Amino acid sequence: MTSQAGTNHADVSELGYSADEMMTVSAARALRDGMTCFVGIGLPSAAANLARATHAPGLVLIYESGAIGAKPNGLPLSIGDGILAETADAVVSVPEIFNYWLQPGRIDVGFLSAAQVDKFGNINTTVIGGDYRNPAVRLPGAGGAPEIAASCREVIVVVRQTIRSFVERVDFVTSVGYGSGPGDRERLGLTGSGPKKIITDLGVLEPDPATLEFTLTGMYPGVSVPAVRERTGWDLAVAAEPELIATPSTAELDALRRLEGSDHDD
Amino acid sequence: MTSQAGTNHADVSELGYSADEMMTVSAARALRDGMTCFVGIGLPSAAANLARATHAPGLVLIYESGAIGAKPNGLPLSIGDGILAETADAVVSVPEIFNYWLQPGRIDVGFLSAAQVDKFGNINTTVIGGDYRNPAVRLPGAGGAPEIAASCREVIVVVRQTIRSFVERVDFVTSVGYGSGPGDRERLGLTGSGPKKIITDLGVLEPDPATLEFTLTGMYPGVSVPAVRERTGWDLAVAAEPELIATPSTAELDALRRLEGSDHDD
Amino acid sequence: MAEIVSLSQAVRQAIHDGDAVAMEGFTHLIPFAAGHEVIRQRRRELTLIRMTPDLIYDQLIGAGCARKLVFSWGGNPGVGSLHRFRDAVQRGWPTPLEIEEHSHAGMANRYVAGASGLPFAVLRGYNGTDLYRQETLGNGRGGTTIRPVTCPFTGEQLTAVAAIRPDVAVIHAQRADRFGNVQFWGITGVQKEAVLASRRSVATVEEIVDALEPRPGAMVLPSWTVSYVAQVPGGAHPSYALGYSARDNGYYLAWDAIGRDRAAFTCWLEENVYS
Amino acid sequence: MAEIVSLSQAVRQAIHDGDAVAMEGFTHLIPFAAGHEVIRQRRRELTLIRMTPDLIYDQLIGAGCARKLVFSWGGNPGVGSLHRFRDAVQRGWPTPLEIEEHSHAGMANRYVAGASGLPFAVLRGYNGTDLYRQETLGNGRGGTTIRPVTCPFTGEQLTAVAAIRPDVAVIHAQRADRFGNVQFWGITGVQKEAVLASRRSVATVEEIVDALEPRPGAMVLPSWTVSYVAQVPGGAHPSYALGYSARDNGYYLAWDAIGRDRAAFTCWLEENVYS
Repeated sequence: MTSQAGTNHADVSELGYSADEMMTVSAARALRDGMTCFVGIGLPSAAANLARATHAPGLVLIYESGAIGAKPNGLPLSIGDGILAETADAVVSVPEIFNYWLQPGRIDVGFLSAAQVDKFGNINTTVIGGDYRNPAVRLPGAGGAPEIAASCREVIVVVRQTIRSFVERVDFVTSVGYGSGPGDRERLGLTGSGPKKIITDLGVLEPDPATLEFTLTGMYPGVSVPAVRERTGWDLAVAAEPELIATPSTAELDALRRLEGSDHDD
Repeated sequence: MTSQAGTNHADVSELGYSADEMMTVSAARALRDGMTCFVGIGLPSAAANLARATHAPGLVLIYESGAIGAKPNGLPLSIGDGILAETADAVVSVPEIFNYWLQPGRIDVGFLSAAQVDKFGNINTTVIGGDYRNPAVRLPGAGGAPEIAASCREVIVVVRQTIRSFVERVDFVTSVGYGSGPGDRERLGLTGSGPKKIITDLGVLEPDPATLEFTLTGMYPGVSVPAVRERTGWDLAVAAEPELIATPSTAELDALRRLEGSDHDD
Repeated sequence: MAEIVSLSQAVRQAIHDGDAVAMEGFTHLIPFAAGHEVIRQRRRELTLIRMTPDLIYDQLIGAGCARKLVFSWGGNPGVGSLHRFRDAVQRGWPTPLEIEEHSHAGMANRYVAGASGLPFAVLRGYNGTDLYRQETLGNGRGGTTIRPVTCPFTGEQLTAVAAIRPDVAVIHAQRADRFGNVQFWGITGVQKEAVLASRRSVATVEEIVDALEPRPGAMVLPSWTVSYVAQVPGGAHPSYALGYSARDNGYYLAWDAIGRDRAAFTCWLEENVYS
Repeated sequence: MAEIVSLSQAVRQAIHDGDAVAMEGFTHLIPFAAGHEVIRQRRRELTLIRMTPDLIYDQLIGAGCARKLVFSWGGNPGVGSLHRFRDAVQRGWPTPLEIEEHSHAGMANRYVAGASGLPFAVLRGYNGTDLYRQETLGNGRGGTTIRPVTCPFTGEQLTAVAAIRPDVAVIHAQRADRFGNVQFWGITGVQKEAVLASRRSVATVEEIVDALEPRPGAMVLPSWTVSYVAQVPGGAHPSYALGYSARDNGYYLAWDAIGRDRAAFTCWLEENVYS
């Protein structure tokens, strides 16, 4: 996955780890042992598998392909990789995974990525620029994300932060975060509580309790507030004392590199 | 099943077979090879299994317990007998058997029994006498029958004929035949075409094409029209030339007795 | 995560007076041992939910545990009536029994709605039946659990059934592992839906093993969907557990005489459940 | 009963110009060989239905077989975009492509409704999304495939999606027996629903065996639900068939460059499909 996604973020800095690695480690730390986690396509899979390989061996990974409690020993090639079915506690059909497992709100955390995310945590993975029928960029679309965002008890978004991906208002609401602000989720009848963190390659954002606007609450070593604001398309609020997030431990980095190097079949 | 149901019909007459055996053989003959048959609880199971053991080896038996294409070598002790699951082409959940298999109208024939049946083929298996909240006799209830009667392409009813069971109008419509007559099934949105035969221990009744009232169209050897009318609670019409139904062949009787003697485990 | 406990503890912790309890198992894997433990612990005022009440609910009703029965086929399969059920409905012994009656398709879909977190399910069913008419008697707006619903695309009228959300589901399964993952196979009925629709759940199992090897036709309920697991070999008797035990048909036949008579039943209860 | 025929015969008899065709297989068991046969037989004006169009529909779209795509996630998994899809949507090459876009939950439920003989299904979904808004644009009564529906018991507003009833479903499975019963296991996706929702169906299989031994996690589609079975070993390549083949990830990576360029794609088609 990572080699294919290929960006300059994959470069290992003089700190001994890359910004992508810091992001993945940070996202993995957000998952607690014993949680149930609905793993979205893309970046979240690496972080969820890293969590399971380190501090959260009892993390229950659930994939939209129907694998419940998958225990891959490397990163799956796709969300429908055979290793997921072969190691899962149960494999169910795609309708069942959405209807019986996701929809009733029994999953603790939905782990999603995004092409665009806005200050209220709304996610766009559909079209950028132009209009829906004639877009500048046509993205893959919704997949499982809208209902993961709606129904998991909480949501964590893992995404690389750029001025183009972090926007005031997404071009297309594929998956709802807090809509236009407080009260919107309730009004829309969304049963989950919404996005609790956006974890990027620069730091961690959390919703302001009053406005639900995402605010910088954590930063990685070597990243400055102006550098984060420079890559944010809205007037980013910053917590009074943003947490300085610990660098990846050797154990975390080793585990991540083992996962990424292994593919699924070793 | 038969020994438990125990009535005097089980007695073998001087003809060399009992009225119940004639009924079961006659019902089995109504099933053609290669048909799909949703087998209701009670009498229909013996007939359906007899058909499969004789002229219809490719008959597909479907039970509400979720067994599709069951091939028991004896009569199952219940509609959820282990032999059904062990010999089936597929075993599905109870919700699935009703939603994916019965409801869309993909089953050729529904094979039902009844405690009461009326001249329009409506079936009662719920209460007899008094009213619903305070009945004279409380029967087991609906089970799968209402939707079998509604959704199979056609329905065949297998029932012992008595003056109490063959009534002008059932005390309680558990499962709809032709309702109050022509047009009712369409008005109710029932997708199957309704009951095509009522097969009893005296003969065979079929709906009059114009009125849909069940009419005597076939009689067993040794049974007279007055004898049938005597055990019918409405003014029974009789076809111009009722078919004289052939006695059970030796092969049919042998197969039936083998099935009934065997239970499921030999 | 499921706690692995004794049967008595599971019932004590999961099932309380007044609860709505669904003990499921379609002919196969009926949780009789758990039902008897509920009788022993003298639970009262239960709403008993089950597609086929079978002997297990005849026994619970006769023992006075129930105030309401939600069901779709209440007979002794292949034998005849459930006499304790009839005695309660018709004569209020030992206590009156309210009933809420459905078809199998309706009950199955009510569990599906419950398991899916939806307030209702849609089916082609009930049209023209007196069950439907009965449900809507004296209620201008329609029944409490069966109502018409119109397709927003075609205008076609279909039937809606209200979701079932039991307080507790009780099932019997062939196996669990030491983490409390529960596996069952053969005729799997509506047990998965019953557990997923319920707030709490109890699974009795034939055996607890180190690891659940995959089996053809097996379903697994992950440990985090089950509240309590108790090892109860033979816990489905007189029904059966495929691969472990056969149906005790003699028990079903003999039940007719026991269930028919209040004194014989009371004596059976004393000798077989309370003692 | 399914007829066991060649792939070319199955496609010729089952799939006609203008048909709505659902080729399913969620990452696993994608029926690529059947897709290529459809290209070779130069079917036109198809409505292609599939949760994840994947490379199989990128190829069919690029080859000019489709006039409409019904889908819920249209990317090259782990790689990026489907360029033939984008070229058709954005620039009408080789022909314009209408799209009908859903979420996975919506598509899955549309198939469930189709398989269940219902005109719609109910879910908690789409609320607040622009997909929903997009579907209802310029239509006062709501969208053609997404509309609100009200629970007749609670008054709660939920979302209805219209059933999908394809003319033909196409799947790839591990095995069939000589009677045409089809068995598949591993990630089973939405294939059962797709076949049961469709008027006709084609199953390509890795092998035809004398008898289908039961397998953990396996589903069986009985012969009488399948129209045609064709033995096509490797018919899921470059996706995989659990127990038979591994995913050819290199093919997915290499597709990016082929799909990106009309000439490269045309050349690929000539060399790999038509020849």
